[in-house]
Amino acid sequence: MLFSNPLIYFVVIPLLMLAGLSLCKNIKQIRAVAVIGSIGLLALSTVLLVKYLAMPPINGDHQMAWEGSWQWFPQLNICLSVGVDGISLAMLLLSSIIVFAGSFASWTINQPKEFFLWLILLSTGVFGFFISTDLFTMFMFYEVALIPMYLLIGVWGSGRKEYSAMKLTLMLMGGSAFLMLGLIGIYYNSSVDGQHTWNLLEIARNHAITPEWQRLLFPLTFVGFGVLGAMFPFHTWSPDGHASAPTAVSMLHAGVLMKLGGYGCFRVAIYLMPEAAHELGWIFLVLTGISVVYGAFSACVQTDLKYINAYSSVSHCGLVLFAILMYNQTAMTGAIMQMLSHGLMTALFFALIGMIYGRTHTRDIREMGGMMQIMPYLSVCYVIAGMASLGLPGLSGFVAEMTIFVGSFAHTDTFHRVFVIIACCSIVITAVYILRVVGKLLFGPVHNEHHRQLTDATWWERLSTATLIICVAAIGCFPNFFANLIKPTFVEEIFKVFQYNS
Amino acid sequence: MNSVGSIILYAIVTLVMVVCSVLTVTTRKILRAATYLLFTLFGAAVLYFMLGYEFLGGVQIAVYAGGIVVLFVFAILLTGKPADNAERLTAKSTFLGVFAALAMLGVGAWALCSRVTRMLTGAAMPEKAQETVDQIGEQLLSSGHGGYLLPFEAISVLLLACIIGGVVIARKR
Amino acid sequence: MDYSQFLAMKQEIALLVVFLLVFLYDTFMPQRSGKGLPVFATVLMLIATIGGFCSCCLGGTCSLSAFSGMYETSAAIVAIKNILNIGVVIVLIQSIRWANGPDMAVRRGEFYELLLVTLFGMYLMISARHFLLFVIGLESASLPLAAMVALDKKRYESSEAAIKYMLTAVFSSAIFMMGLSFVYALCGSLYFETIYINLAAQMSPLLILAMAFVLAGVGFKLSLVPFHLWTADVYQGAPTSVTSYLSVISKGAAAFALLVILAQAFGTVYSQVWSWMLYALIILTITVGNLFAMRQRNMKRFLAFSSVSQAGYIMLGVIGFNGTAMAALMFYILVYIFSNLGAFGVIQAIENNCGKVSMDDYKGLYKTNPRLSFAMMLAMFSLAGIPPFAGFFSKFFIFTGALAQGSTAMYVLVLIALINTIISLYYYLLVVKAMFISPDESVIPTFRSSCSERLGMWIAVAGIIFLGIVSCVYNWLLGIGAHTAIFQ
Amino acid sequence: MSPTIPILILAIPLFMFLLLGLLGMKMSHKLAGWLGCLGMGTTLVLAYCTAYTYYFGGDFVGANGERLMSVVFNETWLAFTDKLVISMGFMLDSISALMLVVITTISFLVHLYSLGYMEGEKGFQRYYAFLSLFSFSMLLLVVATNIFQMYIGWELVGASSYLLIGFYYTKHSAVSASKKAFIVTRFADLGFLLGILVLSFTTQTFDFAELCGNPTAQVTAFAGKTFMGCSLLTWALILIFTGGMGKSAMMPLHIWLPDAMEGPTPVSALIHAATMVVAGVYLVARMFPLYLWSFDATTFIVVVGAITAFYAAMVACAQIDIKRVLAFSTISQIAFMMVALGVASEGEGQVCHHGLGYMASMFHMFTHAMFKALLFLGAGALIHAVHSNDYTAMHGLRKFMPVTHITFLIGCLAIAGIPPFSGFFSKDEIMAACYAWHPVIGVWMSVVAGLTAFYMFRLYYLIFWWKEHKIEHGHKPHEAPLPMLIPLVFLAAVSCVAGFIPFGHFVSWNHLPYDIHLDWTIAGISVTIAVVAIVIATVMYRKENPLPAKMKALLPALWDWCYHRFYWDELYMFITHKIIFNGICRPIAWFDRHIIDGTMDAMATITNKASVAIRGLQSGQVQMYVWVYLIGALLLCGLGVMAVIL
Amino acid sequence: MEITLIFWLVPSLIMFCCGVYGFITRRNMIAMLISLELMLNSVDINFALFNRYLFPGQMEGMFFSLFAIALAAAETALAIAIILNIFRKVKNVDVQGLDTMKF
Repeated sequence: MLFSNPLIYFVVIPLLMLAGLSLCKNIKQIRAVAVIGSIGLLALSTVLLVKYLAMPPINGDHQMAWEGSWQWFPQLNICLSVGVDGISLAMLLLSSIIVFAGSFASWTINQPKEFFLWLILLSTGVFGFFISTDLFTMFMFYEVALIPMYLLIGVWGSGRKEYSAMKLTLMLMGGSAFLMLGLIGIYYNSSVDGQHTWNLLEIARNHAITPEWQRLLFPLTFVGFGVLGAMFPFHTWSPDGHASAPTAVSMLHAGVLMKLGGYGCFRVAIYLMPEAAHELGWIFLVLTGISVVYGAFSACVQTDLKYINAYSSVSHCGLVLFAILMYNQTAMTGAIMQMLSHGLMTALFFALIGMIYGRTHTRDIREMGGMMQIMPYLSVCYVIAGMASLGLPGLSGFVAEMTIFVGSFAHTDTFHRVFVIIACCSIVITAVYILRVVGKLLFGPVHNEHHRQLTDATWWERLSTATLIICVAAIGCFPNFFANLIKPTFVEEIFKVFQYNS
Repeated sequence: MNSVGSIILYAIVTLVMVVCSVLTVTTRKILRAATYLLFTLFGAAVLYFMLGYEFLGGVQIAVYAGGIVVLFVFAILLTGKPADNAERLTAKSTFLGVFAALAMLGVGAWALCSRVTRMLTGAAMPEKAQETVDQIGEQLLSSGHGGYLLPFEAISVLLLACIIGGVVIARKR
Repeated sequence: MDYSQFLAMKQEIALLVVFLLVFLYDTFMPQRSGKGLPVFATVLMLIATIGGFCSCCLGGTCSLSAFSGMYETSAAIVAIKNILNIGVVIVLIQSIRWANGPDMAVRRGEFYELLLVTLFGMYLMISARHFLLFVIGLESASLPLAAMVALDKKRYESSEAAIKYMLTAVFSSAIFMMGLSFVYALCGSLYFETIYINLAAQMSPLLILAMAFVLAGVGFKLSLVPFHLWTADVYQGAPTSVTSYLSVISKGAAAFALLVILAQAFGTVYSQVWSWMLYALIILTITVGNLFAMRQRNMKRFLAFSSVSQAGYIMLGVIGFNGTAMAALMFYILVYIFSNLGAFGVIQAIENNCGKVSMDDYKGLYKTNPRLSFAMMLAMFSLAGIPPFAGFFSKFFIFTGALAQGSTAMYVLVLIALINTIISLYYYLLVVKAMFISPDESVIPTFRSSCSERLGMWIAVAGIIFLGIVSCVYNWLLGIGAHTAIFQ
Repeated sequence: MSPTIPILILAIPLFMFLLLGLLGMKMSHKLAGWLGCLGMGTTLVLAYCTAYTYYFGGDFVGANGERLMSVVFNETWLAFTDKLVISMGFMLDSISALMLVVITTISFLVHLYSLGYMEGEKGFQRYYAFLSLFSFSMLLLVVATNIFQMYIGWELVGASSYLLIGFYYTKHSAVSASKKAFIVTRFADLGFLLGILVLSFTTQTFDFAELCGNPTAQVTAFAGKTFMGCSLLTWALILIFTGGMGKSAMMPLHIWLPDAMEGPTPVSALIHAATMVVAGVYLVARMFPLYLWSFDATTFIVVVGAITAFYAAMVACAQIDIKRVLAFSTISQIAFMMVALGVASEGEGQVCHHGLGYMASMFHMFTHAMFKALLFLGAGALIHAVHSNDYTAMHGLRKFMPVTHITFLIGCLAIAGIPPFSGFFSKDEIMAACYAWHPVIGVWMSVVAGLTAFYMFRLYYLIFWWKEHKIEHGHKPHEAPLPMLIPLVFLAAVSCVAGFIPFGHFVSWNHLPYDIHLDWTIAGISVTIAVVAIVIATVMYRKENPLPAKMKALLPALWDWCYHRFYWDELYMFITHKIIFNGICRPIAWFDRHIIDGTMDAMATITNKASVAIRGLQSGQVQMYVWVYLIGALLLCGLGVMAVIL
Repeated sequence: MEITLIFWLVPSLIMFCCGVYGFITRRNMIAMLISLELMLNSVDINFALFNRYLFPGQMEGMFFSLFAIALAAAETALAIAIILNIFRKVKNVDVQGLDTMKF
């Protein structure tokens, strides 16, 4: 039955939270609902993770754990299909962690009821997306996750919030316009016998999309998801959007929502259309390669903390897509680790920036300085986040990037090699802009004497950041656990035909 | 081969219809336009008679000429002095009007000629059985093939609605 | 004469009965009980609707042809009529307060009578299998509407809108009938069936011109670009209740009627002609409608252009030309009815309470009237096609239906339509922005809507939320679409 | 050997870091300091035990008497593929055991020393936490069982170096110095990473045991692969060496090291003199079996080393900041070690002169660690006393700080290569190896050695001789406290005797014991040059006299260039700021905001414009409406005709 | 000379075009209605002609004309009612004045 499948609860819990929130009378109840709900999600994903690891490994043949399928629109073969593998489980864990941290990060937001309503709706979309194996529901949840952003940024944002919110929404919806076309196209080519299906596992099993159709549909799908994955040149929503968004929204958006893009590129575009991916991948490889370096260079000269981080996200998420396009297991593992890692650390970054901004009311690094003396806790967290971002061993960024580089380097032709080397260069540029910020913002003398009165983190802020830091460190210290969890064993199988081997 | 009489009649009817319709839309006195319209409608009625549709011709005179044109005249008299000249047309609106009319004429003529002449060049009016008013009435209220019971009932509803509408709009309250 | 033939027209007869009862009530009841008329009419209409559903459920797939093929009814036709009925019921519920207003005291009955006649006309359009009947239906659906548009005699705009509508409608019907005369010249009959058979060997410029004129005539009702220019002015000028009726019901009926004409009269032999025409019309309609809607500040005018562009999406269901697309079309119409009426319900409530119709007046509405703005937002999201609201499903299905053919041209068309959804999202979000985000000007004070307004709104909101998620509605329509032999 | 002790060696510093880092703020300074010392002391003991067991335990001697390479433990940390696995392990061989001794010794001494030096500083606990982190990372680096573990340690030492250089984070110069250090080394690490990628992709392993244990197999894997005219092996090795260049401050990546002196002086002693900066040397030594197969790569090392050595020595002659002098001296000495490693190879797997250079390099690394740490700690004591880095503020300190004076002198003598101090022995071996490889290099290095003696004694005289300054405000320079003196004395003692260690018995390129023979000719030349240099320094700087000024006037350009370190920093500033920052970053940011974003905005604007442009269509005129209607219908007909025709 | 179909059709078409012209150019709304009548009349004539010339065996075209005349009458009546309504408000029947709502 529907409710005997544990995955359904990833959607049910947020829905219950929504119901609970709408009954709430005061801020205490709202907080209680948010915290209980996010703990529930966190617990659920952890329990499933443990159970998943205890399961015998699911090998090949396009299987997933806890698969379930319930007819929804039978004539169109639309089902509510769920199923997870290590990758989606990792994404679910990431999402629940960030929702948890985000709830605490928006502890004192004004109009909390509406805020949490939208935030939870957003996370419903995210969870739903990750558990879905049906392209229709996947797409539906994808859009559910996008639209609350508009109000969240528009109402609770700062700066040019109306412009940014509109831009972000329209660009992402633009992406999803391409995506929708691609998905419907996939549906109509999903099988040879006319029994079309939306179920991506079945589509993969059928392997019926002809190369001609793939050539049409692959770019549509990849670009569709790539927009959300901040692929150059469709990334410009990201700096403005992130800069204007409130803390928890930036966290969720950069931490989880952008992962939808990478995950989708991987799960849909490449998984279902390997031939076209093989053939046309180079175009996107160029674009993502540009993203990686371009984002990093752009971040070097920004003065707004959120802009820096947004461009850094462009760079890091570019690396995700870059690695995905390498079509080998190691690089893909790296890509997914990078998603996890970037999700956590960028959430941490945005949380910290939000906290700092909440105190100083500026995000311009030229107007701040010596924060280390004023708010040591936040500053130390910032340094840790920075270190994670520039790939310090022991934190998550390092393992992800190294896996990507080692995996990507296995691609032997010169074209790929050159791009790998270019991508590698990003580690230096990353160091430059991270250290620039750390140096200007945290170190040095105090710029503004008024800032001396500011207080350090409160307990909920500490909880929020500490959670993220622990996760970042956990991935960084025990990478093999995660690598084994997410290793996409099917990649080699799909691309065996093209003789990619490392 | 048509008789000379019918050709002359044709010429007159056509001339009246064409000239009067042109005058209807070009005259600057609105009451005259209504009058020219009347002549045009009469021309059409004569055409119906020539085609052998006496009933239709009768209806044309009764409803159109007798009803509608009178309605127009009333409306004209109600809304202004009949002697008033219409304002002069601007070049732009003339151009647009002429352009539209000529475009319509061109396309229509081309379409008609391409089809009708190919099929019927030189074909005279075929013979047909003379229908009586009986038959017309019979068919109007028949529910079989070629029967118009349903449209007849439907248009009655429409006319009722138009009466209601006309009343509700035209009355002062 | 075989009067038993009329028995095939159950829904029409039910409607005429309602019409008659309202007429009698209006004529013979004393003046003071006039206030009961709106509720009376609404309840009657509701009964008729329920009856329609019952007959639909009991009768199963009852394909019937009456009057020697002049009239036809089938499961799909009953379904679309029922859908229209639902819309009319909602419109009637929403307009109770307006109809009970002091201005309407002397024309309360006429509003309902005219409305029912137009609905009757639409029924005829849908069921007609003979062009004369179709024309009568078309005229019945548009002439009384002009009177309805002019119903608000206090406002000059109302009359102006009415005459604009009248003039363009008659012009359009003249063109349409011209086209019909060409069809007649080619086929020698106005029965769809005969046309379908005789048209097969008739390719000529005359046929193309006839098709163009017929499309233009129906396109006028649907307000397809470039035949849409009346739309905005009329929507703006008409009383809001009439506008909401105009925007959803007549559009839905015309779309379905067009589908029937194309499927049963013109057929697939020359489908490349009309499908290319439709192709161009759809692109133009969606794009131009969107471009105009972007700049509108008057909510009614705004929704007018939004409905123009929605008509383009509806047409995707026609050009898709198969059972799936037809089901999607009906579903789209149903969802569109609920979404648009949701929006109009809010507009009407606000207009009735404080007479504001400008988007600028809506700024800060959330602060004063959170429920109204929430309903409005849901309606906007649904119109924009945002999940999990019904509009998303209807858009998705109509695209799916359109793409079933799998031709590249169709992919391009859908892509253009999809890109246009972004523009549409933009202007729908403008409304949301005005209500939720824009600085709090609070032009509109807090007020409590009347029962009927709230009821109408709740129904619309419920539809917006549940129509998509609860799959049985679409499944039902798909089942009908699969079983109905509209496509020969 | 049981893995307990090695694990503890790594775990204790890590634990201390976490303890002091997380709870340090709650502790008193004293407690934190002593905890740090205790932790490091324990590590020291354990490391000595390990080294003793290795060298003298007999368990690690192979059949031919060679010292074995032993992997004590090796746990998978991250498996990329079946073959490419990063493990965390502990490898014991002759050089890692050596490094264990060096690192723990110096680190412990610095811990101890800092108790005095850093007393009362804000962030004392943090300082000890960072020291522990550094010790952990450095130990992780040297005991690495695979090249990726080394890279991890490499990055971690870089980070801890960054943190320690920037310890005085309120000082602007410290912040920028730390940033510079990190970025420059990061840039070098990019090379290292690429090298690892090339190497591991070709050989399909990260493991040192496989890479170096069986170099011929790896060389076969590389056979025939070339890139841009150079064999791929050479590329890989040069790229890896690039990493070493960065960490070991070889030209042209040396610019961070002088600036790194902004950190606390004990840190300079530990990181920027004794341990981290020799990581590059250690890396090359570790990969030496592979380097043997690429003569191009070793030649490259020799050339870079030789140039660096000379350059640094030149610059050191003209600096006035004593720590800078020592920094350049460090650069120069490390370059010696690099050259020594380079000249040990003859290509094609053959060593030159029995691989003397390898042993010499390691030997020098050991002795240099001791005496350079000594010099730095001495300098620290001086700075502690006068609160300035500038020798002009010092002069004549020998009376006030006798112990420091003596130990510093010992250090100077050692570095100058005067027998019987340790530096003489190790440097002499290097010279011998250089002469054996190519006389030009030999002569070149001899000149550098002379310069070394000269600038060290210049420094020595300027600090301890000359006339003391007037004592102002009753602030009299004073001898350092006991915790600072103990390390000084200890190191001085080691510097005196370390030369007599039969080093060849412990470390050699093929792990076979090897007897050192002093080459008396070369030794004689070296000593002569050193003595002459010292004499010149004495003449010029023993007392305040006009000679230096005259010299300066004689070659103003040279002095200027030396003083400004040959304008390397300015060049870098130009490249980074003018070219990269203003020439790449800003245009890209501009491009992004105006072109990319502009395009997106332009789409919106165009839509808006189009919307305004067609508004005339809706003119409100019914006649226009029908006109459009009619024309539309006719055009539709035209479209239909076209559809038929096409 | 035979008076064939086309001889009749062309005047009818001209009538239609005159209607179009008048509708587009005349500013008096009643004149516009008059033009509309021309157009509708032309349609009626067409139907009658086609019926008579091409399909003499039946009367569909004739009936269409019959109903069309009724429709035209209804339209005219309603339109004149609305025009009078407007006339009461603005005291003229100039169509170009009807532009309070535009763009």
